[in-house]
This record gives sequence, C-alpha cells and structure tokens, in this order.
Amino acid sequence: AETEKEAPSGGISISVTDGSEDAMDINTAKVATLAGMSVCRHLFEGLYKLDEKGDLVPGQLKDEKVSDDGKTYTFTLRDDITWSDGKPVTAGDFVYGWKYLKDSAGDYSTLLDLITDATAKDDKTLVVTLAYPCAYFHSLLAFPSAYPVREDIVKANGDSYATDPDKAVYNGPYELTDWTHQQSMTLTKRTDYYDADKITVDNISWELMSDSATMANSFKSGDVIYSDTYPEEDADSLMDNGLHFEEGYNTYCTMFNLGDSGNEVLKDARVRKALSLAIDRERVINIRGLQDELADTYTPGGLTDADGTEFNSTVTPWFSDDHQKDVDEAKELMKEAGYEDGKDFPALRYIVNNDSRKTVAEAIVSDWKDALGIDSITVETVENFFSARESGDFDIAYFGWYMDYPDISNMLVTMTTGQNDAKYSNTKYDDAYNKAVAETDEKVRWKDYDECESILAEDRPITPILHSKNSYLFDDTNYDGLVYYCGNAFFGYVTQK
Amino acid sequence: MQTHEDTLLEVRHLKKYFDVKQSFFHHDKVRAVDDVSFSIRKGETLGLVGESGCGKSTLGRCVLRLLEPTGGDILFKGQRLNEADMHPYRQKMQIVFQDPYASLDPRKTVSDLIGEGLDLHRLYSDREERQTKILSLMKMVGLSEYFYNRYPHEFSGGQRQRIGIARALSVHPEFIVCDEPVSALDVSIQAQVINMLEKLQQDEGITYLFIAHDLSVVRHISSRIAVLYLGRLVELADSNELYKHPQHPYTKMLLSAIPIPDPDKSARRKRVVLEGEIPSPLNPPSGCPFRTRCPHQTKRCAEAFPALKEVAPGHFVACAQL
Amino acid sequence: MTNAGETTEKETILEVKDLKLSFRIQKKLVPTIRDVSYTLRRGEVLGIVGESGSGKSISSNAIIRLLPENAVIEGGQILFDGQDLLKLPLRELRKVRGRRISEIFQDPMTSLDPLFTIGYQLNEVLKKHTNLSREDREKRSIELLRMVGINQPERRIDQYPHEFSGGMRQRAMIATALACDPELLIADEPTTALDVTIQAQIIDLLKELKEKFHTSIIFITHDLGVMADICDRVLVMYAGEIVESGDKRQIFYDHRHPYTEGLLHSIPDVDGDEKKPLVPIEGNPPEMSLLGDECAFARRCPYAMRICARKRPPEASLGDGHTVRCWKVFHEEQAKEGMRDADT
Amino acid sequence: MTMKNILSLQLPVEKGDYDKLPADFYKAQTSRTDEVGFWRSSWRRLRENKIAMVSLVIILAIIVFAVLGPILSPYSYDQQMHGDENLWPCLKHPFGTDRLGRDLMVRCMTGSRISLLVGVVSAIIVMIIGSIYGAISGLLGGKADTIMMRIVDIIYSVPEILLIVVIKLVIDQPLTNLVDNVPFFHPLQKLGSGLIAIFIVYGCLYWVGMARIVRGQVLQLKEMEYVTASDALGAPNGWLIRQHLLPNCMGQIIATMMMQIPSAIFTEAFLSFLGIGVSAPMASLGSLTSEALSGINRAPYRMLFPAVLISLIILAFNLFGDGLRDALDPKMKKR
Amino acid sequence: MFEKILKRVLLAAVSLFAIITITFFLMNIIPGDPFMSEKATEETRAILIAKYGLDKPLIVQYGRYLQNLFHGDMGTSYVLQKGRAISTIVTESFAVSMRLGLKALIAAILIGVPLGCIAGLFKGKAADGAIRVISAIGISIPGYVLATVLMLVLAVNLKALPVSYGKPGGDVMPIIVLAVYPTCYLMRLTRASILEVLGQDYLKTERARGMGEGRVIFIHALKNSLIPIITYLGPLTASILTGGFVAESVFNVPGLGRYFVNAISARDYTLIMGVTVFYAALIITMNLICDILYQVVDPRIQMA
Ligand SMILES: Nc1ncnc2c1ncn2[C@@H]1O[C@H](COP(=O)(O)OP(=O)(O)OP(=O)(O)O)[C@@H](O)[C@H]1O
Ligand SMILES: Nc1ncnc2c1ncn2[C@@H]1O[C@H](COP(=O)(O)OP(=O)(O)OP(=O)(O)O)[C@@H](O)[C@H]1O
Ligand SMILES: [Mg+2]
Ligand SMILES: [Mg+2]
Repeated sequence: AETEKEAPSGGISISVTDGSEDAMDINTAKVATLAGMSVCRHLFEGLYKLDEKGDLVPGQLKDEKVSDDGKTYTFTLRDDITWSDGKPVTAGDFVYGWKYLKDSAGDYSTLLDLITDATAKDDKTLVVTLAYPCAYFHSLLAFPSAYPVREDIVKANGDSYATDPDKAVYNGPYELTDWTHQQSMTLTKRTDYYDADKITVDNISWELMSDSATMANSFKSGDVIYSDTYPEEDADSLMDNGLHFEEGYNTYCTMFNLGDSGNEVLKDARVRKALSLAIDRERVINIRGLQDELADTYTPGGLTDADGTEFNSTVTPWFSDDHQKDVDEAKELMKEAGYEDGKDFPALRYIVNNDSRKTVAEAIVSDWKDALGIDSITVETVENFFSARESGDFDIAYFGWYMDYPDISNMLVTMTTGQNDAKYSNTKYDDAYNKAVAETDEKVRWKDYDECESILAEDRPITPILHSKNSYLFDDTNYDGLVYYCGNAFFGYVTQK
Repeated sequence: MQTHEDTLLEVRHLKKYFDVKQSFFHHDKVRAVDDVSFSIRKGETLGLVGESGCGKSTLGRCVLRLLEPTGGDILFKGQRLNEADMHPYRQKMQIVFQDPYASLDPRKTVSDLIGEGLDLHRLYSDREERQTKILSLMKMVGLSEYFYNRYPHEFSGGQRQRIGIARALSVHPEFIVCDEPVSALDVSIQAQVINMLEKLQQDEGITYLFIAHDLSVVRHISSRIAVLYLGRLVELADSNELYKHPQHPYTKMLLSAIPIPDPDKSARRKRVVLEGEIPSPLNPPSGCPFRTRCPHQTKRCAEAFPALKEVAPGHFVACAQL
Repeated sequence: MTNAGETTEKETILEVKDLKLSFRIQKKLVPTIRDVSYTLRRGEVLGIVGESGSGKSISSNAIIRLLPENAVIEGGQILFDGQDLLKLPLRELRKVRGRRISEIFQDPMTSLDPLFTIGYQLNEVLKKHTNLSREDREKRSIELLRMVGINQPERRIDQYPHEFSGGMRQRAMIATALACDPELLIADEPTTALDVTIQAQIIDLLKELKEKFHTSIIFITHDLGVMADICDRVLVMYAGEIVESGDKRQIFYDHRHPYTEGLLHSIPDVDGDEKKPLVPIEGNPPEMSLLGDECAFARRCPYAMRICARKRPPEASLGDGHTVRCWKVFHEEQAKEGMRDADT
Repeated sequence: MTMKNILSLQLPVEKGDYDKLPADFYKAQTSRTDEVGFWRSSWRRLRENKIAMVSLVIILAIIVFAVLGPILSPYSYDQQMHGDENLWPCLKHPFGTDRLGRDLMVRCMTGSRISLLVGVVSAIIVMIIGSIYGAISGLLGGKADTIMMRIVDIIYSVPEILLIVVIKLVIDQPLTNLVDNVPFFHPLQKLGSGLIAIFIVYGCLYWVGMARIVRGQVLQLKEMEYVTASDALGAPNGWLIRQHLLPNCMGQIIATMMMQIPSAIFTEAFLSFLGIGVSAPMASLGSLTSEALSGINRAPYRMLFPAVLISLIILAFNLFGDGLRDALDPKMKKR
Repeated sequence: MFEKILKRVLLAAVSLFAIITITFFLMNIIPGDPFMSEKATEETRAILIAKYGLDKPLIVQYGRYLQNLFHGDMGTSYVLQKGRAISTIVTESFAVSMRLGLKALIAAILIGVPLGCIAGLFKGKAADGAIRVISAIGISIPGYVLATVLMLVLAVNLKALPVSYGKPGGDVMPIIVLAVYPTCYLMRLTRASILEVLGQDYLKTERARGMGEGRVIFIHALKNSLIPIITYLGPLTASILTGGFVAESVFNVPGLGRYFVNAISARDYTLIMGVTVFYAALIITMNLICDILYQVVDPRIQMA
C-alpha cells in the first residue's frame, strides 16, 4: 500500500558473484544464462515463484483454475502487485510479455510454444489455452521467460530496453538501482513488494566477474558470500569450505560427426561403439573430482516414469558394469571394422571449448590410445566452438545438454533430425520421439522414450560420459537461507547466522 | 664551344634539379647542376673544382647517368647516352669515390669486390680466368696478391682506394670519374694514389674527370680545369692558364685561399679573403650566383647569368664584368 | 729548453713532460703516446702536424683529460701555469675546462649539440664559469658571435646549429670556446671539414685572436699549408711520438727528419710552373700494438739503417729549439763533428 | 725542460748499425694479426660478452633439454599413468604430474620443443618476408616506398590481438583441410592447425617491424658509395639487394630476429592463455602454464616449471639478442 | 606547421578508413555469427540475423556501417552488452582503462627512464648490471603469470590488497601488471639510446666546456636519446591506455582491454568495429602526437 520508498531497514546487505557482464541480461525475454536468470528472479516475478524452501508457489497469482482436459487455465492476479514505478501489474503485461518473448527470438523464445492462446479477460484475469496438457507447466511459468513485460517501457526504450537500471521497471522483490557495467549491479529491496516482509536481504551487490580464479579468490577472501564458479581443481580444498553440489539434470557427452564433413571412419557404427565403450568414464569422473555421476544412459537421473520409478533404471544401460568387458568388446569391434590396434586409423580432430573439457577429452583420447591403440586423434580448444560444431568443422566434439525444465522430452529432442550437430538422423528415432510426445497414455509414452534411448544406444552418434552436478560456493558458516533451483540462485531469504 | 675530333665525352646544357619537399603544397628545387656544358678530350684529365655542395658529385654522377639528369645531353664518343640502354656504357665509364671506407662493401672480399664488374659483364669464361684477371688487376694497382681473400676493413685508406680503382678498372673503362678520390687520405698516402692514377693514365690512356676541392691536387693532375659555383660553370681553362691568369673573381678568391706549405711564400701572398658564405642552392641569388660575395658586383649581375665567354684561347669565363 | 732564444722573455704557460699514454685493447695495453714533451708560451701558436692516427688529438686532449674510457695515462706531467693537470681532482679540472683552457673540435657539424640553440649553448658556458647576470650573459653572447664574424647575432642566437652553415657553426664553436677569455685554446683540426675559402676566414679569425688577446693556441692539423700560415712553432708527430719540432722556418726549410721531408715532398706544389713529380712516402703507418723497440718510421724510411730496426732513437736537440728523433740525423751530426765512427 | 743536445748523446752503437737496412728486412713481417672476416670478428666480440655467452649456454642447454630430453625420458608426453595423478615433484617425476597423470618433466621438454619451434619458425618467416619487403621498399623509394610503408602503418595500427584471432580463425579451416588432404603436410597433423596458423599469423603480422628496420637500413645503405659503385658497374636491382643491401643489414636482421623469437614465444603463450594454440595432447610451455592456472592453488608446481622455463628462454634470447646486436653492430666495429 | 598537421590528419583519415574496411571484411570472414549458442535454434537465429540486417550482402552492410559511422552512430552491441550503444560502452570502459593506464604509464616513465640513464652512465658497473638483470627479468615474465602470482601472494595469502578492482586499493595490482613490461623495456631502451649518444662529439664538447657529468647525461645525452623513447611511447600509450586483457580479466577491471578478445569470441560485430575504430584512431593520434613531439625535441626533424 505504501508507495513511498524509504530506506529498507533491518535487513542485511550481501555481495555475491554469479557470472560476468556478458552473462547479464535483465531482459526476461532474451535472458539465456543461468546467472542472468538468477538476477531476473530477483527483479521480476512470474505467476509462480520459488519460496524460501525452493518450492514452486504462486507468485503474482492469487487464484488458478484448470479446465478438466488440463488445457485451459484461468489465472487471477493478486491485487497488491505493482511495478517499481507504481503502476499495477496487469494480465495484459503477461500477454505482452509472452508475445514479446516470441518476437525477441531469444534462446528461449520457443519455451512457451505450447501456449496456443493467451488473453487478458480483464486487468486481473488471464486465460491461457495449451496445445496439450502439461505436467510441468508451473515450472515453465516460474521461468524468467514467462515473466510479464511492460509494453510502454519496451516501446519507449527500443533496443536499449533493460540495458540500464532506468531502462526497465521491475515487479519482483528487488529493483535494480545501479549497474556499473562489467563491474557490479546493485539490487535494492522494494518496500512496496507485496511479500516484502519475508525478504531478509535489503541490498545485493552483484559483482560481475569472468575469471574463475578471481571469483574463488573473492569468495575465499570474504569479498563475496556466493560464487557460482571456481577453478575446478580447487574443488578438493573447497569441499568443506562452502562448496555445494546439487542435482544437475544434464548429460556430458562426446559427439561424433556423422555429417558430410565428418570423417568416413565415424560413419561406421562399430567404430563409434568401440570408441564409446573404450572410454574409462570412472577415471574421467575421478580426474574431474566434482562428484559427477557415471552416465550409463543419455537421459540424466531424477526423471521418474509413470510408475514413479526412476526412468534410468528401467532402460538398458549403454555400458556394462565391467569396464574391462567393454574394452574387450571394443577391441573386437575395431578388429571387425578393420582397425586392429589402431592401425591405419585416420587422423581425427576432437574439439572442445575450454580447458576443463580439454582435460576430459585428453583423458578420453588417452583411453582410446591405451585400449584401441589409436594415436592419431588430437584435441583442440577452438575459440569459435559452437559455430565450428554447427558447421561440421570437427570429427569429434564436446556436447553437453542442460535441461531447461525437468521433462525428458527436453533431453531427447536434441537427437532428432536437424536438431543436432552430429547430423544424426534416424527416422526410427524421429518416429519414436514424435509418437512419445503426442502420446497421451503415460505408460505408452514412457515406453516410447525407452525405445528412443535404445535406438540411440545402438547408433551412438554421441556417447554419454557423465552427469555433472551443479555446484556453487556459499558461505554457509555465516549465512543461511540460500535458495538454489536448477542452477539459479535466489538470495532474498538469506539470513546471517 | 668547338668539338675536337678526339673528344671522348661531351656534356651539353646539363641540368640536374632535385625536388625538395618543403611542404605538402610546396615543392622547391635544388638546382644542383644548372646548364653546364663542356667536353673532355681523349686521354686528358679535366679537373673540376668548387666548394662543398656546388654540385660536383652530382655532375659526375649525371655524366655516368647514375642520376637521371633533368635536362641536357651527354655524348660519349658522339653517342647520346640514354637511360634505357646504359648497360654497354657501364663498361666504358667508371667511377672512383671519395670515401675509401664507404665505397667498399665491408662484407665482400677483395677478390669479390674487384670481380663484381667481371661477374656483371661476364668478362671471363671460367673461374680460373676470373682469378687471373683479378690478380692482374691487383698487381696493376699495386696490391699484393696476398690480399686476395682479405676483407676491406683490414686495409688502410690508401690500399682501399686502390681496391676501388681496381674495381673501376676491371671492366676496362675508357673514362673514369674520380670523385674526390684522395680527399680522405693523408698527405703521405695521397701522393701514392695520385702517382698511381697518373701512371694508369699513361699506360692505359684512360681519360679522367677529376673532382676535388683541393686545388693544388687538381692543378697537379689536370690538364684543364673547370670551376663550378652553385651548380654553374664559372670558368674553364688550361690548368696553368687558370692558375696564372684567373679571370673570374671567384676563381681568384679560391686560388688566393689555398694554403701554401711554405711560410715565406705564405707570408708574402696577398689574400682576397671574402666575407660571406655560399648561398643556399635552394634559393640561389638571381643572375650571377656569385654576385652576393663578389667585390665587383654591379646591377647587371643580378639580371641574368652571364654567358660563358672565351677570353683567351681555350679559356672560358662566365662573368658580366669581362 | 736549455737553449736561450729570443722567446725566453715570454712566459711559459704549458709544459708537457714525458707524457705516456696507452690504450687498453682486449686487456692489452697499447702504447699510443710515447714520451711527448713540449712547452708552449703565452701568445704562441703551436702547430701539431702528423698523419691520421699519429696521436695529435689524444696528446692534446690529454691536457684537459678528455680521453676515451680505455685510455690509461702511464706517466708524465702536464703543467699548466705550474699546476699539474694530471693530478688535479676532476671537480677542479672542470673549472679549468672551458674557462682557462678551451677546445675546438674538428667537425663543426657534430660538435654542437643539435637540440639546443646556439644561445643556449653559449649561455651554458657563461653561466658555469662567470657570475654574469642573465642580461649580461645574453649581451656577452651576442658580442661573442659578432666578434667571430656572424652577422645579425641577435637573430642567430635563437637558431639551432643545423640552421647554420658549416663555417658559421665552426665560428659559433669558437665563440663558445672564447666565452671566458681562455688562456689556452686547443684547436683540433678546426678547418679540416671546411672549404678553402671558409678555412681562410677561420684562420684569419684565430690569428686576430692571438694578436688581440694573447691567447696561446695549440693548432692541430695535417695540412702543412695551414700550418705554414698560422703557426709559430711546429711539432711533427708520427706514431705517437714527436719526431721533429722546431719553429716554423726550421721545419719547412731546415727539416732533418725523413718523415718531415717525405711529408713536404708529398704535397703538390700549387705555385710551381713546372710540374714536379710527387714523391710519396711508400707504405702505411705502423700498427701501434706491433711496435717494439725500434724507430717507428723505419719501415717506411728510405734511409733506414740497421740501428733503426733495433733501437728507438732518442729525442735530441739541434739547438735553437729544434729537436729531432732520428738515428740518421744523429749519425750525420756526429760525423759532422768529426767524431769517430761508432764502429771503429 | 731539458733536452740533451744531439752531440752530447752517448749511445751504445753496435757494429754495422749505420749500414742501410736491407730492403726486404720487414717483408717477412708484413702479416697482420687483424681478424679475418666480419663473422669471425663478430663472434670474437660476442665471446667477450659474458652475459650473451651465458645466455647462449642457457639456450643450448634448453635446446638439449627439449630435443634429447623426451628421447631419454622413460615416459612419453601423452602417457597418462593411472594412479599417478596430481603428484608433487618427487624422484619418479621430478616436475610432478598433472591431473591426467602425465609426467610434467617430459611435457615441459616437449613443450619447450614446441615453444622453441614456434619462436624459431616464426622468426624465420618474419625475417624472410620482412627483409625482402623492407629492402624492396627502401631501394625503390619514392611513390612505391610511400605506398608500401602506408600498408605497413595500417597493419601496425590494427589491434594485433584482433588480427591474430581473426586471421587464425579465417585460415584455420582451409589449413585443416590442407593438412588432412595433402599427404605432404601429414606430419604436421600432430601439431594441429592452431600452431601452424600461428606461424602464418606471424608471417602476416610481425614482418612489419622487420620491414621497417630493414627499410631504414636500406635507405641508409643505398646512399653508400659501394652501392653506387655497383650501380655504376651496371648491377640490376635484384643484384643490389642480394649482394649488397641484405648482406649488410644481416646484423640488424639477425639481431631483430633473435628478439622476435621471445616475442613469438610470448604471443604463443598468450594465445594459449586465451585457449587457442597447439593441439592436445601436444603442449607448449604456454599451454602448460595456462592449464596450470586453474590448479594454481592445489598444484602450484605445475605453473612453476613451465613458467620458469618460458621466462628463462625469453630472458636468454633477449640477452643473447642484445649481445648479438652489439656484436654485429657495424658501429661497434673500428674502421 | 598547421598545414602539415592538416595533411597528416587527412592521411590519418585515409588510414582509418582502410583499417575500418579491412577489419569489417576480415571480421565477417570469420565463421559464425553473434547469435550462436548451445540453446539457440535456427529460427531464432534467423530472426535476429534479419533484424540486424546481417543477412544483407556484405557490401550493403558495409555501406550502412560507414553511413552510420559518419553520423557518429556506431550501433549497439549484439552480445556482450546487448542493446547498449557502442559509443557508451567504449567511452565508459575507456575511462576506466585510461585511469589505470595513465598511472601505469607515468610509473613506467618515471622509473624506467631515469634507471635507464643511470645504467647508461655507469655502463659496466654494478648498478648497470643490476638494472640490466632486473629489466631483463621484467620483460621475460608473461603477464598472466605475474598477475596470478601477485594475486595469490598479495590478495589471497597476505590479504594486503583486495582481489578485484573497484575496492579501495584495487587498482594497485592491475597497475603493477600493466607497468612492469613497459618499465623494464624503457630501461633497456633508454640505456641503449643513451649509450648510442654517449660517444657523440657534442658531449665531448660539453665536457670540454667544464660541464658536470650530471648535466651532460641528464640534459644533453637524455634529450638526444629521446627520439627512440618517444617512438616507443607512442604506440605504447595507445595500448596501455586501452588496457591489457590479462590485467583486466584477472583483476576484473571493467576496462576496454577485455573487449579486444571477448568481442571477437562473441562475434559482437559492432563492438569489434567500435573497439577497432577507437583503438586505431587512438594509435593514429598518438603517432601524430609523436611526430609533433619529435619536432619539439629535435628541430632538425621535418614532418613528412
Ligand atoms: N638526392 C638529393 N636530393 C636533394 N638535394 C640533393 C641531393 N643530392 C645532392 N643534393 C644537393 O645538390 C647540391 C649539390 O650536391 P653535390 O653532392 O653534387 O655537391 P658536391 O659539390 O659534390 O659537394 P661536396 O664537395 O660536399 O661533395 C647540394 O646542395 C646538395 O644538397
Ligand atoms: N678509444 C680508443 N681505443 C683504442 N685506441 C684508440 C682510441 N682512441 C684513439 N685510439 C688510437 O690512438 C691513436 C691516436 O689517435 P688520435 O685521435 O690522437 O689521432 P690523430 O692524430 O688525432 O688522428 P686524426 O688526424 O685522424 O684526428 C690512433 O692510433 C687511434 O687508433
Ligand atoms: Mg661530392
Ligand atoms: Mg684527431
């Protein structure tokens, strides 16, 4: 009720670092980095939000009605929600926001494609129609891409919308009061936020850093209480000093180029399988030392099927439990393919995009050398990694996929025709996937997904290595109350111990 | 100027102007050699004297077409030299330089230095012939064959100058421009080189254009002498005639300034010491360039450069007062 | 000198005694100035001639100890006004340099700092050695430039050396050298780089100075013509030693040393009507580091005798201030005196 | 000052002393001790320069380390010893091991090999392009010179990092194809196109410094009378450049080249820092240090050895280059 | 003089134009575009490419860029600071880099030049040896090694200085990292050029006039050896003022230096161009200033 902005009192001020300037984007329609999304979660709020326990709870939403077929939602907005310039948040802002999302062509512009229609019945009522019922729709609504956007502000600022504090308005618990580009952002608690009482942090100084050592050093020296990055190798020493791991929902893979520009040898499924089997994944995990999980399947763990059982445990693993057995099989396959002991194996180029991935690649290449006698593969860190991979300028490449929302389709879609840089295309797989997505019967759907996994395991355009954890540094000896959700951090509830 | 039958080289209205950038919009010309004509007879030595910067070297180089003249003609044995086809003439006309240090490539052995001309003109059929030719050249200029594979820095100035002369001789030239070949040498060595040049002339019948600023040397070696002032030929005469009866005020001044290594004569001599320095060739005085320092200047001198007049047989002077 | 001549009434200003100087070259000492002795009187012009590398510059630069780093003074005295300059602390010596003894170098093109105006460089000397006020220094500078014959000195004073012609630069050099009315002026080949006409002007200027201020001058040159013109006495140097010295007329008309003779015969005669052939000195100057106990000129000397190759001749006086360092002269003189031959 | 009158001198005179000296008396002795040749005298001057000689010894030692080391080492540079990961320096692995269990000493050896190779090859490329371009520009003079030097200026003004990355990326792909498809280049596969690209980038970029230096020299040299003399003998431009101009700039060129080596190594290290450089498992000293950066807290030794080696190589080449420049400088030569 | 400066400015404009052209086309030859990422899809990329006109023929894009540039519009950043005007980004970050750079430059000159003189003066003595060794070591340590070590020692272990820029004292380490190389290089350069000058006749003249050694070295010799120093300082100033990649990324300085690399990696075309144009203009300006300084120092030098 109180529009006057008095200095927030009682709360604490913290400094955190979570990404660099280039990761920062407070335009919710375009934001594509975890760090940028974290900031957005402070500045804006969607229909759903995260509570202090990290659970999804209604945010700007007062009431929600779902039609029986699960396809139509009627949302009623809260009465006490305002933008930081004092104007109320309306249903129209959501409608515009979603439209703006599509127009902006950001990385997530297709996130809400399942919404076929969204109309603002009145200022507070929003009716949404979906193409199909969606179990994870709430998590989508809590996603920054689904946040409301003020049309007048966008229009007024054009391209420079949301590039500086005064070029946007905020409907979240915080507003951006300063942005010294490349250096820091200052987030200040909004006293007129409806749930301001719960927010315990008044000021967040968001340091923008790019160098992992600098970030870790800042954390160690106490300059910041949170950092999402640190030199991998420091993990050991940080383990008891604030390093936390969380489920990551991702898969770290090696990708083979099956396209025209790729080497012929990789088009032989036996060779791919042999390469895949020869990798000592356990060792890779040990070298990384980041508490990764061994990947026996493409899909990460944590996804439960219709029966509530872990999907991963139901599909046939790509590897056996005994690595030596795999190696023997791999040798056999190579012999069949005509490359016994790596003889005449052509030179291949394995590209990666950073030192950490280079280390893994080197371990893998060494396995290939030790197990299969191939010594003609070189690893290269390339600066234009994504374009090189997309244009097929590689033989073997790093590939990793972080799920955007916890639904298996988000994982398996990546291997459909035209969606992957391996140029992998198998109509059987495409059919199975399309069938699964359209399937209404949960049981059948999961079977179809299982089918997808099996086809992949047979073709191996990629080979999964490990599922990595999300990790971050948080000073939990002095602070409490961090909310961490799928790589996003929310600091509003942090308290001093 | 009449041409003798035995004229080897004739220079007609030679001009060489250098462009000097004063600024983006403004170019100036240095008139290093301005409308100079003379001829050299076969077997004679023409001395060329003048103060520093008056264009002696430029003239010498233009004659060999090492510099492209701005205007005028050079006739060698009646043939007009042109840039396009100098190669055959490179063999007939050679040059010896002032600086015995700068004129020899320090990275080359004596044999390569002397042999360069032979290489360039393919004057030998095999390596043996090359060597014998080089050795005979070395002998000719009085260098021990012992030096064949030595480097120039191991030699004294006089010996270096001999190497330079041998190099010039290697292609059997008929004409050599000597651009102050002894100026950098000590008196005791200078005499050795002069004697050698004279001997070569007697033996091989070579014609010299001998440039120097030391008038006593020029007089000693030359049969005729040309005096240059600011790019202009001001006087040309037989050397004895010039020394006995200098006509141009500048020549007179030049002669009277020569230091005489004899205290009595030196004390007796009356000097015509003139004040002032040579004007800059960038903006020379109008008319006669010498008028600014001339004790006899009149209004006429400023009008135009006086034409060369023959005041006595074979004695030419460019002075408005005569 | 033991011999009393008409010059005795003139006061001696500089006396160099047995100066020995070597250069350290690759850890070896190469004797370069060998037992040089001479005296200079007030108002006298002492000429030093000799071939390039004979030690003319080094021996005279040694007076104000302006020597290359690797030079080692191995003995001798340089008495200036009775004071041994070789023993003077550097701080004291700096007060002598530029004020009581000035030096002009051979090349006017490189001897003035190209980045400072002529005025600055004159002012610098005056400021160092006099107590004149700023205005007085400026006045004095202008006056000096005018004295050496530079037109419009007021304007010239603000110009840089490169805006001067060679002759003017040399005159500016002389002006700075004369700024504090030095008692001794060392002129190291001051005209070698100049044209004859300009050379004549400079020589006249120096003569005038000598007349006006009674400045003593050491005039180094290898041009015997210049020497004949300006000097009172002449030292002939060869390979680091004085081979002959005497007054001008003795050297030119009554020289005894074969080198002096060779030098004079090598010069073409300008005035002679008949072309006399030149008589060069054959060979080259010796390599100092290879010289042993022998006459340095023996290798080139047409009169060389066995003793010349065995023993270095001593310097000896012929009377009237004429000295010579030669076995031939020694032999001739002793023979003249009717003394017995050494070998009989 | 007293000087004995000539008549009063009493000197020991031996028999025959006043005989004329035989004409050939000194003939036998005319040989001079002067050193022969430019290179030999330069070498003598260099030898006297203690710092340069120490640097030379260090360079030679590193070359031996780099060339012989890997042959003598029991391990290979890409051998991952399972179980030996992250070892601190010990007897078995004097420089320790890395995360993958590779022996760091042998990696430093091959790394030095690569770094030296980068340095030397780049310097040679720079030398060839730069000196020819500079010599031509200087000799031709006039308009040609003006245009050629403006090109140099422009290359000079574009930020070098930008050019390096751009050129590297642009030539990367064609180069990979070339190396993969043309059998002649197959041996280069191990190095990776990144490294070869660096050579080319070097060739394209850093010659400008050399070109400027050579041009400056040539401008002076071509006024020398010995060049005019050659001209007077009818020498064509190519002859002048080959016979006189380039040989006389050689001192400068070689000294500049020596300085180019450390700068190439430096650049390679910096590129490795940016993550573009030699292909793994091959390593350069630069990539070794930059990889070690992330583990600096846990395993500082991994940074220490390659960093010290880089610094040592650069230091040695710089000091040696300095000495060489002094030794080859014609100004240092007495006439 | 004015005329010559005018001529130089004209020439500079031509060079700048050439540099812009070269960079523009080179940049566009690099594979990839600004909108590449793991998550981006073909469609979204196509939309963005069309939006920024990157689908037009290169020559059209180039023409448009020049036209905008002529009107002082350098466009907005595509990636690194999406939507912000390039001119703002460049001026903002240049201000930071310049503050650091100036301090580093002044430190380098104030330390490097006098020490170089001293080394020259005491050639062959202990002081000379010490200075030579220090400077040689200084130029042979790669910047990132130095930065990392400083960071570890001063900030992490001793906690004497803050880790990143922006805190009080946060600029000390970046300044050191920026200054070490130029300081050491200047020492060597100054020493070398002083030695070159030391044998000149005019210094002998000065000594013959009774001038003290201090005056001879620090007034006459130093002034005469300034030309190579100025030559080095010109481009150095341009590069040091625009910041170093290493110092800025390690110490998290919000300066221009990081953009040289980051903008290229991100294919942030407008930013690449902006930084290049700015840098080239700065270098050209510095060269012009150097040329003017040459004449201030040495009256003989004629501006070309
Ligand atoms: N390449 C050139 N560009 C411009 N001016 C030049 C050039 N070469 C010579 N000059 C000028 O031409 C004039 C004549 O020069 P030249 O070298 O012929 O004189 P010189 O009589 O040989 O002098 P010196 O006795 O000093 O050798 C001088 O003023 C000189 O500055
Ligand atoms: N720094 C030095 N190191 C070694 N030897 C030197 C050095 N300076 C001069 N010399 C030698 O000292 C000798 C005398 O030199 P000096 O300069 O006095 O000769 P000069 O008679 O003045 O000759 P010039 O007529 O050429 O000026 C020469 O042989 C020279 O080689
Ligand atoms: Mg000349
Ligand atoms: Mg001398």
